[in-house]
Amino acid sequence: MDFDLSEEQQLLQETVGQFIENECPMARLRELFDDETGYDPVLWKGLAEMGLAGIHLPADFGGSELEVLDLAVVAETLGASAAPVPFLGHALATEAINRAGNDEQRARMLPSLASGEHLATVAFAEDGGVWLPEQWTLASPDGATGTVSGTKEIVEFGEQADYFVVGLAGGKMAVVDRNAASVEIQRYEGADRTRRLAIVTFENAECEVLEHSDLETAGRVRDVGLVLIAADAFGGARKLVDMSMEYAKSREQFGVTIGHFQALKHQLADMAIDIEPARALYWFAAHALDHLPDEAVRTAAIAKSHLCDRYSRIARDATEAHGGIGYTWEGDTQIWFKRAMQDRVFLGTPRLHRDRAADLAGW
Amino acid sequence: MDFDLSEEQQLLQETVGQFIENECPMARLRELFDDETGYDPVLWKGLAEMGLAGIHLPADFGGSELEVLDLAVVAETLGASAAPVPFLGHALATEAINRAGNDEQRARMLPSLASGEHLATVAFAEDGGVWLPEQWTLASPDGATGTVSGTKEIVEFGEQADYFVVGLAGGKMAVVDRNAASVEIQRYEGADRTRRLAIVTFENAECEVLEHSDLETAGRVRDVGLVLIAADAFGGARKLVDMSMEYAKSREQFGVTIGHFQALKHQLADMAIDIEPARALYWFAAHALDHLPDEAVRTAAIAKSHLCDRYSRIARDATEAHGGIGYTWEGDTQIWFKRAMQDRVFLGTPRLHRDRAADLAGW
Amino acid sequence: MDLSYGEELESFRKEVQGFLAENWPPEGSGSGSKDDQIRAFRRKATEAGYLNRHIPKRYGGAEQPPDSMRGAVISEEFTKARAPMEPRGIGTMMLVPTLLERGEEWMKEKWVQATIEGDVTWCQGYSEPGSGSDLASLMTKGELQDGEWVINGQKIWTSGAIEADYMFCLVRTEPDAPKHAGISYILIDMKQPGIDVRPLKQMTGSSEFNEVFFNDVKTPEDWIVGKRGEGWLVSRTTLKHERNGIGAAGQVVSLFNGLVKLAKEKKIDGKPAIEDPEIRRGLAELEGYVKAHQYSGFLQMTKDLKGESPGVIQLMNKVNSTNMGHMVARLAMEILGDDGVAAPSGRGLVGLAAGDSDVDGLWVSQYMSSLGVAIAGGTANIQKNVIAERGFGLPRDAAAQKSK
Amino acid sequence: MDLSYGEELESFRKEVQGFLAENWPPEGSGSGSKDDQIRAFRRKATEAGYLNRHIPKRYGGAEQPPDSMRGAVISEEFTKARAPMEPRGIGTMMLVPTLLERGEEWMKEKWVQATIEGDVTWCQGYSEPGSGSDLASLMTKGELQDGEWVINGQKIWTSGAIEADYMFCLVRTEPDAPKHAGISYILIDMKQPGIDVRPLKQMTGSSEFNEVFFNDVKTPEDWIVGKRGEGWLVSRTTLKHERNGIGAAGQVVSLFNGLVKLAKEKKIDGKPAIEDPEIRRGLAELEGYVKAHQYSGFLQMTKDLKGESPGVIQLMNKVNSTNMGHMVARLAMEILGDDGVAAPSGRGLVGLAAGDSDVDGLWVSQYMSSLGVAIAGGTANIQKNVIAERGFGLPRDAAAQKSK
Repeated sequence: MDFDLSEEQQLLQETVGQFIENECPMARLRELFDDETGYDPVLWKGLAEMGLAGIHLPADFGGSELEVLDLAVVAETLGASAAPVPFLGHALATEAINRAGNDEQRARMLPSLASGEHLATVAFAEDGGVWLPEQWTLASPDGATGTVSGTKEIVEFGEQADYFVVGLAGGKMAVVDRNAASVEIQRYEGADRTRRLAIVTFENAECEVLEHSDLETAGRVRDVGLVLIAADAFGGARKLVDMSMEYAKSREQFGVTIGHFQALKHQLADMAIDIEPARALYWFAAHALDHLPDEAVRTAAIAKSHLCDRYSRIARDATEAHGGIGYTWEGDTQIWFKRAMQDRVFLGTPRLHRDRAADLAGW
Repeated sequence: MDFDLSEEQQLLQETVGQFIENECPMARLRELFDDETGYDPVLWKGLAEMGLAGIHLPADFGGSELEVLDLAVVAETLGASAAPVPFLGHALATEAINRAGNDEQRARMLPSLASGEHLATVAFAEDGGVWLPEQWTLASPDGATGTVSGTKEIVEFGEQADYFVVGLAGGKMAVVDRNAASVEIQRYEGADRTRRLAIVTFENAECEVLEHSDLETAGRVRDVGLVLIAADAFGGARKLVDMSMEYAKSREQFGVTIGHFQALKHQLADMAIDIEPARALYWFAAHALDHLPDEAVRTAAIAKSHLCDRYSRIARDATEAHGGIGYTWEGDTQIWFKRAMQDRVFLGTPRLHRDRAADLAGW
Repeated sequence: MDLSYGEELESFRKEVQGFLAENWPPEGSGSGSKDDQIRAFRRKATEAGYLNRHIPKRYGGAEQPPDSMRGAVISEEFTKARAPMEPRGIGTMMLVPTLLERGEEWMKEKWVQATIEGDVTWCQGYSEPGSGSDLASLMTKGELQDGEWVINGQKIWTSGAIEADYMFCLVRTEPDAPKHAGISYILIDMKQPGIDVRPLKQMTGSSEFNEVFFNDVKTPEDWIVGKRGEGWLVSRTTLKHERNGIGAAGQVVSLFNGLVKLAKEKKIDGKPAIEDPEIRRGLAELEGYVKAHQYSGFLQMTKDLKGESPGVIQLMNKVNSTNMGHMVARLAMEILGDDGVAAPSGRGLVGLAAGDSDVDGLWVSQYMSSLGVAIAGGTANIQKNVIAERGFGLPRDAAAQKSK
Repeated sequence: MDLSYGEELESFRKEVQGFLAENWPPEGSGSGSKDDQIRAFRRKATEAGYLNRHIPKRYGGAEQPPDSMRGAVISEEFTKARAPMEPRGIGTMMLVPTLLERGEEWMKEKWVQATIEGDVTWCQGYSEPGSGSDLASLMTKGELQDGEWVINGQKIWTSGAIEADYMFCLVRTEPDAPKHAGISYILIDMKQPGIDVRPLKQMTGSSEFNEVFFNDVKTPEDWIVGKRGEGWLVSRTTLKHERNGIGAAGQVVSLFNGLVKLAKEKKIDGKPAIEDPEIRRGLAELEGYVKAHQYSGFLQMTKDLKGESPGVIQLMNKVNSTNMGHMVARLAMEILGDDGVAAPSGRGLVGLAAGDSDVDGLWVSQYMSSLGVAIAGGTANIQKNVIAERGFGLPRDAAAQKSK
């Protein structure tokens, strides 16, 4: 039994963390945070060159052919540094194509995505909290190609993506080229300025249906997404705990560093106690997706719900633990605070997935 | 505007508190707590002689003709001292007779109850969380008298009561003499040993229907009950806060009284903050029952739910704040801890009454 | 117990209603600018004894005996008629009472009337970057140089600093005196060189607060309230005038009502959120806290009226409303569902009250500002110390003692 | 990452299964008393290397190299076959490892085998009324009088004191030495005059703990583990042997499963509680904590296997399971509804495991004992200090410093 990251995985985390620290230090992160579009193609290109655009894709198409756990440990690192990169949407879109596309589609679409030459994202959400494949309403064309109409919300990096993987009725998934006629991409101002959002409206937009897409493949994409968000949430929450601890060691009041005050000390301990055990939860959920099919689906739902709630709570506590500065735009905690808000909603709120977990347990 | 207790009411609280302190000090309370029946007729008689058996009853029948608020302030005091007396059941039973009985019934039944010569209690609960008049199932006889059949649970002091006011279908209420044929009274071991419980089974037991009893009068009895429990909960919770504060001032660890430790200090402050404002809530709810009909019903439901939750939470915190001793039978906190458990359930859990409050608000 | 106002007050209410019927809105709304009309109305209302009640006539007040009940009636009726009351602001709320209690005669003449009539606005200079709730560690220093205070240093969390004409400011004037004893309460003209005001952007995107930098800022020697080194005391008397009770509760109540409204507008699983069992229960649970807080306001007001101490409850009002703010925030997020990703609307609670259209943004903003309240009002931890120590006689905790 | 056990372990598993098939249950169950049969089986299992693995052969152990995975396989298979493992108890869990590491040769010979075979039982004498988690303030004192320790004082929270043959006890033997330095780790024969054991009834009504009073209790001079004044250290080495990780999580998991079972049996509003949306969500939320705790056990075990430090997580196991105990308790009360008025059944969690019939009483008991756990395991507050200080390098808090 070996429930731990491999040396390769640890190295991967270090490399990615180091790269972000060099290429997107706090000063640069703030620029992008305050920037109008909040996207840095060079930064993403750099990560793609490290292979992050195709970690999970077949070697034949330029991927590294690794597992969900490898994607997840990267997601944790990106979450810890609140990296303003389109990793999540791209990973899910390519997972969809790789799982639901036929050989020809995969051979045609994946290489330029695995290399990072092109950027893809997923357009799943619909008005009223619709996220699940079985809830998608946009009509799917009968043939392999055709047109799609309707509106998708909360599309991460929708303004930058070259391709959208769009969720259709019955769990079908289709690829739409951003340049296709009558694809209207409208910026949506979200709280999280590290992963910008768009509302995308299709009006008889040309699309190509992924041949093998169905509720099962779409469900797989959903589950991978849930785990990656859980990992991002863990990384972010854990980082906030460290930031709060450091602040408590440096900030003075009444003549001592505030870390001396037992009340604050225990609030900080509670934050740590709340998040630290969840590391193993997201690890297990990620591992299960490739190795423990019976537990995979339910554990993904529970991991997402649990970690997003922890992240939200810790984001609030960390803000308070930073006193006045925590409440300012200059303060750093707010960047993660807002990322936590988007993690909580993306792919469905904790409530939605706890209800699913209960159903799946046959409760 | 005068939102405060009158001098009479404050005096009433002092007198009752003093009496309990003299007649039922901790040593005596423990005897009764460990006693098989847990009932002290002399203690109750003493309180009755002070007028506590008929505070709210008409002067003609030997009552003091006071208001629900007067009943409530007494309930607070009894709650604070965890008094092992049948005040609540008796107050509700007599309220039922006074509100729902016809003149002849009131004139016949109330005097010996107001004087405390006889003891009455309410038999409302049925299996499965049934407490509300509209849920009562026992069939009501057609005539003014007749028989009743069925089982009622969670009857406070059912083993000692001379009369039961039994809740029947449609909000009807009937009086049953404990000595009537085929009334089976079975002891039920509850956690709270300050207000013992019984399960009462009627098999064609003779009963006398209170002529004007209906959903409205039964509702009034319910609401008075909710407020009295809220008051009991406030008294108990507030007492636990004081006990915990005192313990923190006396108990030493690491060479200082534990009250020096900020973490504990803030836990104690949180307990106080949680309960103190609720004093005004139960006052208002009690006052509303006699003076603000539009707000009365809903406020009673909210007060009961709120105070019983606060009491349960504070009972747990106080136990922890007392360390090891708090967890022992010798410890005093457990007496209130268990009383909180019964307050929470009696007349319906917080959940039940929050659902009612939501309905009543038209939500 | 009697929650009615009684005959005497009801007839007073009629008086007020009569006055308002006659004077608001001003007839011939053409004549004069809106500002002039409001100013004129306030004058009349003051002469009638309805506004500026606690301020002596000679400083432009109504000089009425304190009477919270009449005060309540007045604000009820003015609100009903949408008539303007005293200009809000830290000047009327905090500086004026302080001047009246501690200021020199010339200060009262110079500033009280001008302030209550809105001709002069103030900002408060207490907090500094180094010192959140710990005023003892203030660093901004003032030195007396040929008849003037020369002030250098920095203040933070100063609201309204951009518009303000003056600041009432805590300055360390006695470097050698121990901690609190070295601080003076000094008035500063904000319209002078050497003062640099920089807006402080909050996580919500709005900038209600500012940083204020002093670089050899000058103020006359006698612009000091109380004696040198008494600043700490003087500032306490100001704080004393922050009213709790009924007023405070009002905010929480309307916040709660706003939340109920939100639950009626938003949908969960296709049905109005207000129909969701868990949301309904959540609201009813929260309402328990809200009502307790609201009625505790009645209790405190009654005690005020009787001249009795409200007891420990008055120490709890702030922590309480802060706690409720958190509960509201969490429940609001549940109700918002996916709309909880929205960017905060800067106007936040203000906009909420004003009925702004960007509902999602407003509530996201509340989700954030509920934290700001905690921080602004002196962190909850400090207040819990006070409650435990002053309210229940627990010992001061050791860490704090070290700083004594 | 690999959660499978691998071939080598699976073949080991077959071995174990083979052994069990042959030896449990013992054939001809008639011969000899059940106790004798169990004793005989344990001997065999030990010879086979399955029980008492970490104990040298010469003290009746199997003397196997440490191997948590084989350990896991063994307990899985023994549990499946309902075969008895080492007798539980504080003697095997805490005293034996301590003797092996710190005891004199004669002590090991005298007590180790007897203890692991269940012939001798122990109780622990650490806590005293005056000192909860603060061992430095122990008062029970031992004086050397002609070759014997004469011990006077009182211990509390001593489980199993009535049946126990011996106690391993912390006694102040060096009155002049500072705090910890004055304490020795002494072994005491419980079956002698001067020892008075009084059951300590808990709020649940059961009495797992006792008070133990020493009145001129005698013990030989050399019944001391480690040197005089080293008792504090010795007791720490004992604590070290309290295993966390997988084992610990098991309890929480089965508690959670019990709660789910309860939710299926009980009704809310006429329907099974498990169908109530809020209860379902509550369970799923709780499961998040439970799984996190459970998998953290895997993580810690893996780190153990690799000889690496599990990191800060290992400091959190106790607080964590305590917190979950509270969550379970609150949710259980919601599910119980009216049945939450029931009297606690003394057997509590034990009964839960044993599938007792008084379900209401068992859960009411858990509602209470979830508090006891917090208290027994050294209060949560102490553990949070440790986490903040040792785990994250925060300073010791001032109050505690004063006692240094």
